[in-house]
Order: sequence, then structure tokens, then C-alpha cells
Amino acid sequence: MSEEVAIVGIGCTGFKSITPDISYKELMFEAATRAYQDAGNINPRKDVDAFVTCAEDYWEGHSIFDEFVPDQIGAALRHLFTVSSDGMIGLATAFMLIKTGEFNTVVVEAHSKVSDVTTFTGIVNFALDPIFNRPLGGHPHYMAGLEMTRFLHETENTREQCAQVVVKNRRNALSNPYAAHGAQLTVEDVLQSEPYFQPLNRLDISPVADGGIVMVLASEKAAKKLTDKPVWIRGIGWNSDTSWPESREWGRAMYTELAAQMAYKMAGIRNPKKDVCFAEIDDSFSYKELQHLEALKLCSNDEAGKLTEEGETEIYGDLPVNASGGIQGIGYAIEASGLHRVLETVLQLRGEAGKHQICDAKTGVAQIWRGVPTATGAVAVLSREVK
Amino acid sequence: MTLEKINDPREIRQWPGHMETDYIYTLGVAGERFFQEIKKNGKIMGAKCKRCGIVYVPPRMYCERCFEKLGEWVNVGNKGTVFTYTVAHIDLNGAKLKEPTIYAMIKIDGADGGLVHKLGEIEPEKVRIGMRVEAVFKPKDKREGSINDIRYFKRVK
Amino acid sequence: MSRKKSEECTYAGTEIKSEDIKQGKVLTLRDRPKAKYLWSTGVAMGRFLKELKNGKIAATTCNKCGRIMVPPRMFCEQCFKPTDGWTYVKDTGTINTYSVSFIAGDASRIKEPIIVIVVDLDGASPGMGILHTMSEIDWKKVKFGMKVKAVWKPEKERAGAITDIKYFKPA
Amino acid sequence: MFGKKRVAVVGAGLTLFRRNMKETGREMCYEAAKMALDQAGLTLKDMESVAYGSAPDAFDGIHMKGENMTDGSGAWRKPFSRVYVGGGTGVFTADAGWWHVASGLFDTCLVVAEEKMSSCYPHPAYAFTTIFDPIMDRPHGTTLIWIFSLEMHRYMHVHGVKKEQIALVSVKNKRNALDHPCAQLGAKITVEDVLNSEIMCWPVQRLDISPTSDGAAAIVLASEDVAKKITDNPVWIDGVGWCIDSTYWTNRDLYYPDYVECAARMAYKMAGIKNPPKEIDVAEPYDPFDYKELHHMEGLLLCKKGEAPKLTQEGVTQRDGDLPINPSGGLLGVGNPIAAAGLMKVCEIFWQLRGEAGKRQVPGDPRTGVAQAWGDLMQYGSVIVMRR
Repeated sequence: MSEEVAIVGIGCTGFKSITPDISYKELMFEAATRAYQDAGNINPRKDVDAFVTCAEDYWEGHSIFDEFVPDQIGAALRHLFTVSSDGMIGLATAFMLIKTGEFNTVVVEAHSKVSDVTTFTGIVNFALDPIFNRPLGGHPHYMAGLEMTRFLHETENTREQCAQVVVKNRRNALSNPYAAHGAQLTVEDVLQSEPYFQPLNRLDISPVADGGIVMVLASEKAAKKLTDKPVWIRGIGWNSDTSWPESREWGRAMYTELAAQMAYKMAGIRNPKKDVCFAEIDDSFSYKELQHLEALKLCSNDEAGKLTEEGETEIYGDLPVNASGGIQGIGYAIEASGLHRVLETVLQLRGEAGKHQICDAKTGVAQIWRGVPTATGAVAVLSREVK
Repeated sequence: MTLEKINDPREIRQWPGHMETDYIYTLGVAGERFFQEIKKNGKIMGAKCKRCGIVYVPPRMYCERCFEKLGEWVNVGNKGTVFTYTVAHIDLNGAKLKEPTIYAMIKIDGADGGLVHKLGEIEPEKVRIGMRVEAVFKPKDKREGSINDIRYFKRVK
Repeated sequence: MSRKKSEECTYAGTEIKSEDIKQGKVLTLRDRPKAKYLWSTGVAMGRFLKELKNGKIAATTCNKCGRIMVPPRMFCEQCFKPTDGWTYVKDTGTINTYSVSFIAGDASRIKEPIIVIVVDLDGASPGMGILHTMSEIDWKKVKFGMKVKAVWKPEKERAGAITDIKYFKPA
Repeated sequence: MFGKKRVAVVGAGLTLFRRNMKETGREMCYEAAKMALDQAGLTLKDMESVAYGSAPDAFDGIHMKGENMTDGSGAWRKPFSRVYVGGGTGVFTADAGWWHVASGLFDTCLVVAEEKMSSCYPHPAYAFTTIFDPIMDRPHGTTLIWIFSLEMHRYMHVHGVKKEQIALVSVKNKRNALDHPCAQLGAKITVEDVLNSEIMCWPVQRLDISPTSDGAAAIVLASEDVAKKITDNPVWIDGVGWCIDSTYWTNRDLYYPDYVECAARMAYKMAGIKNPPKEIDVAEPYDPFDYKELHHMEGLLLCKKGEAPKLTQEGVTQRDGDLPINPSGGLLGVGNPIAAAGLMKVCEIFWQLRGEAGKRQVPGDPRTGVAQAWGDLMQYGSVIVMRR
């Protein structure tokens, strides 16, 4: 008999465009300290069965970054490992560990110290295929420009509606103390910002941010001892479409459609539009929020832009999307981006989201994409109710 | 939380480093054949999966869907259709380009995929999805077995 | 589909020689990443580096386990709590282990061997060592447990780096 | 729907291990994965998830290299994730495959590990110069061999181990590798050859070290229900374990790998193993350097601390000895494409327990085997226990 899995503790440093006063170790230590206290003041030296950390070497400037993780999160001479992926796939890994029945309490860590990197685009570029794509040269975000053109071509969503996503999310971020990039903008501001990869403009592309997150997951039995406000992982899914950009759909986010299918099936959700109250999803490029909303089946195809324009995805709307400010408003936090979507979903479900709290949030969806040039994403369905 | 924090901005310091060295990539079993054909013959070749019927461009040594080993090579010609495009105005370092670069995903005729490449001999405003284009190769003696042996794709007149 | 035993399998792959690459017998592409960093040194290492410039080795302390830790950190990894304060350790110590390198980082050969040591510093908790190099001794005469002392760069040349200690020499 | 499930290995595959391979990383992944599927009698369609492992991106020269290799690893439109624990990755990838199936989320998992070290120019050793702390270690020009020679020397010093004893490991493993079809460096050498080989970083000499390599390995995992339908002789994963020690490696006594012991205890507990030397019939401990085999035999509790050199001298660890160690030829003989080399060890245990190891087969009908890998800053242990 297997147990359900809950998130019983969250810790976050908040996000800033730069954190020059602390090292990445000190950043992680802060997030860990907060998470363990939130999880009923557990002692990671004794009370945690496994630790999952999420990082990629070139973001950190260290080959085998795994080496530099254990001490500051309480995992020295303990069962820690790295998943080279977004924190949400780390969450899925922790979920699987607990489901095996061999682990009761598992910690997930993800962070961004992206301000330590002085060649951000050089590193994104180094992820392109060295044979077919990289030799073309240029700024790698042209891949997103290609995708946006096709997305707008295939659907009835408009350029202006994409800009509205940015306006909404950066405004929402003003209500979120964690967010680094809150702003009052207009659709015109976005449309008139410099063209970068047309139709993508400068303000369609999320700015980056530093921050650390640690989460504590527990089995049903352990969760009840640690907290009176568990948030249950009802379903989780992750998926990778072909690694060849040339073979992708471009207009559709297949990775999210398939990850959502997996997560919804696990959660027993047949009608996401009805069963999901709100969503925290990847909006790292403006159009991505619309593309992902449709892939998540939270609206019909061609409808995401219209809903956005009509205000339905605002905090007070029928389907609040990125009430936290999303990646546009909080900042792109590399591998912590997905775990932060989860964290904001947990805050909403606990009723602790403060000024951006959504009324009566029962079930939420968190989703992430790993960014250019990947076709990998993850989806989590979270709920206040265990079943 | 650490008990001590930095309060004096003069105490803030960064330590420099890098992860830069040279890399030499082999093009692989499929890539070697593909680029030799481009280099020597100016031909774009695809690899066909007999089981799925898919013609892969860029070619693979295996079908990603069914894992058949691919042995059948098909000359797919040098023409295709713009499937999507973008006009880039900044370079890798974020500096404004003097002339914008037009990138496009070109569906190659007779193939299920295509190539991500550049468009040339056209103004950005005139590019359309569905536009017919063909590969413009470098002269044979300048070709070295790279995707840049195709200079760009241009509109079919 | 029928199952193949390991003996019946072909172990695939195409070997090429380094010369094939050099002579252009196989096609290759070259690249070099742009990957530069400026890591924030933070509270612990920031102070440590600043103290090195002054010719001192700074360490942090944990009141719970009583350890004196170097390199310093703002957390005690054994107790999982913030460290409580600072102290100095000596620039003398004992060789915990050593090796003698005849090759450089790119695997090329070097003429003068480098004596590499882990030195447990006096004044720190037992076993608290740092990596450094040793000089002013024939490498064949280095011994485990040998007492060593730091040789500092002149104050003006110090940059706030571990290399402000030029090397360790026999005490 | 869920609940802990027993997990079986039902197929294994390897590419050749060579200094330079023509195949790209993803093409090598494909070759290994295809062979593993063929051996299991399964197709890609049968695979519900993929666990991938690889060591530094700085070898292959691709940031987020896992994402570049999803297709070759059989993950087209499938759940895919990459685990990464330095040199420990290969064995750990099999551990990761285990939880995909044991969790009940998936009935099958394709496990693939790959390394293409030759892309890094002029030498893969460069990638290792960036594994160190930039403030404390890198300014000295620290290399990988520096730190391992420090560990080897400390181990020799504490137990009074002689170079001659350690060299026996290299002699044994390179000879074992002569029987391995993928091997890069199978050879008949003598202890004198090792002792007379070029000094790299004393006490480490050229023949104490495994080579750099390109290569890939794969295994197919299935839940008990599925495994029983497709094979009469599954090999079960009965225990997995992993552990990481502190980053501050100069604060630890390097003579003994506590982290390997911690990982081994985790795996043995899961597998119900109480007396490892008695219950384990064949072992593949990680041997990128010859002393590491001895170090890891001790960490795996296969003998007492300091006792491994003696057992080696007595021939206990030979293929026909009482406790065969690295019958494959190990990293010293077969080659060391980091993550692929670790998973190669799991493949070897699988073949040994099935009696399919051909010329490498250890006698006595082995029933229980263990594979182990090691990584990071002399800091990581990953362990898997398998039973017929």
C-alpha cells in the first residue's frame, strides 16, 4: 500500500537581480534554514532520508557542481544527488523516491546565482547542437522568435495578447515581495520596446534573477506529524519532445501537452478547465504563457490570448495565471524557475500568498519549460486535499 | 541564515574564473555522410526510416520514434518552404546588428524535417510563412563540411 | 522479438584515430564556449581572502561542536547551524598527505616537479587542512607528519588570494 | 496504483570503449540502448521512461548535454531525466532507473549512460581543472591526478601498503579486459611494468591510471510483472545506495571512503545483506586508479580496513578466486568513459549473474553481485546490489 506525497516545508530567499553580498553556498543555506523551520523544525542531519539538488555545470561555473552542495543544506555524509534539470523534475524525483516506500522525507533544492555568470547568452548558445545549429552563430534566443512566429501563425492569438501577458505578470509582481522585476507597463510599452527576435521584443523576454529554494516532501504518514497544512502532490508529469529543433512542431508545446496528460491522469483530472482553479506556469517569453495554457488544456486552443485580454487570467479572474508575477515579474531563475512555480502554488493553497492571494484556491497547476533550446517540461497538480 | 552579513559595500568582492577551452566535434555517422554530400556534391540528403516512412533531415543514424537503424539515403533536393522565421536584431553579446539576420526553419521538400538556417537576398518585411526557397551553396572550393557551406536560403524565382 | 544473448551481440561503434582527426580524414568542427564567471565570494570567503592579504589565516567556529574550521564557512555542516564567530589559525602545520606532480593541467609534462600537500593547520581542529604546495626541499625528502611553515609573498604583492602564501617550507 | 515494486534488469548493452569514436554522443547512446533492448527482446515502444546519466558537460562540450541526447537515449516524447554525481554517475543511473520502476510510476525504464570525452581539446583533463573550488584549489593549477595521488598516498601511509601490492590490481584488471569485446586497454603486463611506467604524480604512475574514453552503456529495467512475462532469468535490483561527503575534502581523512561505506550500508540494508563478504559472490568496485579498487573493497565492507591489498596478493580477487573483483577488466582495462564505465559495471554484474559473461564468466554460479562507483571530490559513493 503506497502513500500519498505532500509538500510539508518551503523555504525561499526571494529573488533579486543580483546578490553580490552572499555566496551561492550562503544563499542555499538561507533557503534550507527557512524550509526546515517551516517543516516543523526538522533536523536535516537526522530527519531527512534523501536530498535532491538541481543544477547544471555551466550555470555554476563548476564542472560536477554536485560536489559543492551538501554542506550548506545539511547533507554532508547523507544521501544527496543531483538531477541535471529544472527543480520541478527534481520534485518529480523526490516524489518517486517516496513512492518506493523506502523514503519518508526527501528534500529538493534548486537555486539561481545567475548573476555570477557574466556570459549568460554564451552559455545558452553552448546548449545548441554543436553540429547543426551552433555554427550558424548569433544570439540563441532566435529559436524562441522562430517559435513565436509559428505559434501566432497557427493560432488566433495575437501579438498584442502576448504583450498583455507581460503587462499582467509584471504588475502582479508588484504585489509579491519575492519578485525582482515588478513594473507598471502598458501593452504599448511592450510593443514599442526594441525588436530583438521579431516578433519578440526586449520586454517580451524575461529578465534574470538570483534566488534559492528548498522544499521538504514527506509521505502521508510523516506529513501528518510535521505539519497541519500539507499540500499534496496529486499528479506529476514530465516529458521531452525530440531534441532536434528541426523535427519539432514549433507552434505547439508537445512536451507540456504530454507532461500534463501524465499529471492529470495521475491526479484523476478529466476536465482541467473545471478542476483546476489557478496556474503558475512558464512565461519566460511572453507567448509561452499562452502556448502553455493551451497545452495544459486550461482553455481551448486559440482561446488563451482572448482570456488574457478579457482579464480572466488576472488575480481576480476565473482562471488566475501567474498571480505571483510569473517568470516575467519574478525573474528567470534558471533551474529554480520551476521549483518557484511550485512554491508559489503552495503559498496559494496554504492561503499565505498575501497581497496576491487568490480566493478559494483548492487545486493548482504548476508548469515549467527548460528554456532554449530544449523541448523538456514538467507539470505538477497540487491540492489542499489529499484525494 | 548566516549570523553575520556584509553591511559595508567595500567588503563585497567577486572572484573571476572561466570554463573555456577548445572543442573538436566529430560530426557522427549520419552527420559525416550528410556534410560530405554537401561539401562534395552540393546535395541535401535525408535518411529514411523504412518502418515509419519518415525521411529525416537532418539525417540520423536511427529513427527516434522506433529505433530502426537507418540505411536508406534519399536526395531530397535543395528546395523547401519557410515554415517559420524570425528577424534577429542583436548579436550574441546583445549588441545591435547593423543588418538584421533572418533565421528560418525551412521544411525541405520530400523530407519530414528541414533545416534551421538563414534567409538571404530578401528584405525582412517580405518574408512569409509558406514562401518557396532554395539553398545557396558556397563555391565548392570554399566548402568545408559545415552547415555554413549553405550560405543561406533564397526565394525561388 | 526474440532475445539476444550477450555473446551474440555486436558491440557497436566506429573507432577513429587521433591522426584521422588531425589529417582531416573525418570531418570535424571546432568551437570554444563563452563561459566566464565572477563568483560572489560572500561573507565567509570574502573575509578569508581579506585576512590573507594581511598575512593571516581566518577560521570560523561552531559553539555546538566546538570545531575551528578552515576554509571558513558561515554554517557548521555537522551541526547544521550558523557558525558563531571568527578566530585565526597559525600559518604552520603538519603534512597530512602529499604527492609530487610531473604533469600540468593539460596533461603536458613539466620539468620541475610540484610538491602538492594537504597541510593540517596548527590552531584549527584536528584534520582541518588546506591544499597547497611545498618548496625549499628535495621532493624525495618530504615525509608524512612533517612540520611546515607558510612562506608569504611580500605584503605589497598580496592580492587577497590563497596564493598570497607562495608555498610551505619545512619548519 | 502505486506501491514498492520489485525491479528487474532484463537487458544490457555496450558500445566499444575507445579513445576517439566517430559517433556523436547521441549516436553512441542509441547503439548501447538498441543492444540492451535487443537483448531484452523489447522495442522502444515498450519503454515508458528514460533515466540518463553523464558526467561533466565540459567533456562533450554541450551545455545541458542530457537535453541534446534525449532522442538517442530513446526518450522521444517520454519522461526523461538526467542524474549526475560526478564519477559516481554510471552506477547511480541504474539506481535512478530503479526508483522510476520501484515507485510504481512506470513499468519499464531505459537506463542510458554516455561520455564523449574526446571532444575536449587538447585533452579531456582540462574538464577536470574546473571541478575544483575556484578560490581554494584552482589557483594552484590543481589537476585531478594531484588529488587522487594525495588520497592514494594517504591510504598507503596509514596501512603501510606497498606500490607492488597496488600494481597487482592493474595487472589483474588489464588481463581480465583481454576477454572483454569492448575493451580499450586489455593487456598482459607485469608488476614491474607498472612500477617502471612514467611517474605522473608520485605515487601515481602511468599504468596505475585508466585511460580517457568515448563510449555508452545501457540497461533495460522492468517491473516484476513485466519481467516475468519476457524472461525466465531476470536479475533483480535488490538494493540501491548513495552518499555524498562534505565538499571540504581537505578536512577529511582520505585513507578511508566513509561515503562508500554509507552508500553500501544503505544498499545492503535494502537488500537484507548482513555479511557482505559471505553473501556477495562477485563485485565490480570502481577502479579508475588501481588503488581505488582496494579502497572501495574496504568501503564496500568486502574486507576489513587495510586488508584489500593482502587479499589481492593472495589471489582472492582473481576471476577464479573466492571473491572475484572486476572480472570485466574494470576501468583500468575496459576503459573509462566516466558514466558509461560505471554502468558497464552494472552490465557486467547482470551478465555474470545470468551466466552469460562468456570468457569472463566467474565460476561457481554466482547469485549475488554488487557494483559501485565513486565521484566528485573523493566524496561520492553509489552502489547497487543485484541478485539472480
